[in-house]
Amino acid sequence: MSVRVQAEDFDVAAELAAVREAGGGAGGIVTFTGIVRDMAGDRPISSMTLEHYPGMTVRELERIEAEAQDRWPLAASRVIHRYGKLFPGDNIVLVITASAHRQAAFEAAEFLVDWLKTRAPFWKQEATGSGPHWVEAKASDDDAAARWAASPPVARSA
Amino acid sequence: MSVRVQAEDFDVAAELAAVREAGGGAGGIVTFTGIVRDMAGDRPISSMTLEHYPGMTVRELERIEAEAQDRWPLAASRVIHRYGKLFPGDNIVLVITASAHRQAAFEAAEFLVDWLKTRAPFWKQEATGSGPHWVEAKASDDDAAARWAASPPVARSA
Amino acid sequence: MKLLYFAWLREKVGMADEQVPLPAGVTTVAGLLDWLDGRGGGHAAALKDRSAVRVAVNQEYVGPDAAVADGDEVALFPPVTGG
Amino acid sequence: MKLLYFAWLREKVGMADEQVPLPAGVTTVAGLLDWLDGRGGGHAAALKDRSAVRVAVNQEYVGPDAAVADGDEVALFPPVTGG
Repeated sequence: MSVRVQAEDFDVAAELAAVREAGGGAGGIVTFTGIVRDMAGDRPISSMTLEHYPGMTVRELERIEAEAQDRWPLAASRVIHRYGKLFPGDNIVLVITASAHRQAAFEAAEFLVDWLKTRAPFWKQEATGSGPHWVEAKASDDDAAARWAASPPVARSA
Repeated sequence: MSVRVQAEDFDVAAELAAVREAGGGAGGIVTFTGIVRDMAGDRPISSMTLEHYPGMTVRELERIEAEAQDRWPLAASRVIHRYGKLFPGDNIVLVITASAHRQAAFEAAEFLVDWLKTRAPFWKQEATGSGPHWVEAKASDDDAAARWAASPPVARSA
Repeated sequence: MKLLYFAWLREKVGMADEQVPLPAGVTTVAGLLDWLDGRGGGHAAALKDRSAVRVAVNQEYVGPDAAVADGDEVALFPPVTGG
Repeated sequence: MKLLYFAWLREKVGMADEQVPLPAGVTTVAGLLDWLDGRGGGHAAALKDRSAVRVAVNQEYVGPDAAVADGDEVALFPPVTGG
């Protein structure tokens, strides 16, 4: 129920505490933290710059989160995505889902990450020894996102 | 690569930082926090007592974690389970998985939680207005765990 | 051998653990459960629904056909509910 | 209409955004891309592989047949790589 796009870092513990507070009696909380890697294939990365489409990103994130809320019984959720220049080990993205049903929390978190990767207007440029290059979109990310097109929400007990 | 069974609370942020440190270049970290609910069906819970089989629990947790390590390319993982008297909102269990492949991290975390629920020798007794009662195992938990019997590990790119 | 009981099995049996010599003729988990059942009282009450009883021998899950020997640690408990 | 370019499309076009009047005869996204391609230079270079170009009209993803009108904000960018 909360999305943010920001240049500054986020505090996973503080966000988790807030979701926990908002989630009331939720029995399970799933968190995904995406981190800047230090390698692109076999090339070391010195930094990464995330460009985004400011007018569209929050809007698209809100749409993705609303879709997750529709599909799964979530007590609370949170999506934070950073932009700007980041270094290996830095946080990029945070997704948190809270639900009385643990499988719903897991599925919704995975759905959110998959959709972020294929729908949210962000572009990564990695700086390596051979200069900056734009990261190419992966077919595997499209495949991952496509899983959700047909799959109905599952809500086993937590 | 680390399991603990303890009466005292755990600090999710500190554990996450430790896994992050141990995980090196892992691009994604998935965390599951299980929390004592305030309701059992329609009855409010005043407290819960987790009994366990001390000789067997750590051993079984280590086995479950080793199985996850075998199945998925994990850079680091952590499983912590509490026992003793807990109150609504208290932490019960923490599972953290770090991997270069986000789907591996998600699947391994879900696997660990499913197996904890069906293999780890813990028993919950809830204290409600109508007295203490032992929580019954759920067939849905067996179903959730059974999913992993046949399913090969997937390792799409993170 | 050492017998351990957990959760409602512990409550029904009325103790958390006991030391018993390997009963004559008992070689498997199923045989041990039959012998315990035959002791009546709390033991029989705890073993009334055998499908609700899980067994670990020396801290490993086993089925009814598993062997038991003197010196083993045999734990009886209901299906687990942790996590 | 306002045109926006992101990532390597921005670099190839050589600017982040521009204001253009709706070109005569252009009614769809495909028509707009054809017109931009026809301008040559950076625009043509950016649009060389049309399959690598994603389009949002007024901040909504659209396909090539979507309508464009004067006053629209049309963004061109490669497949996204966030998350």
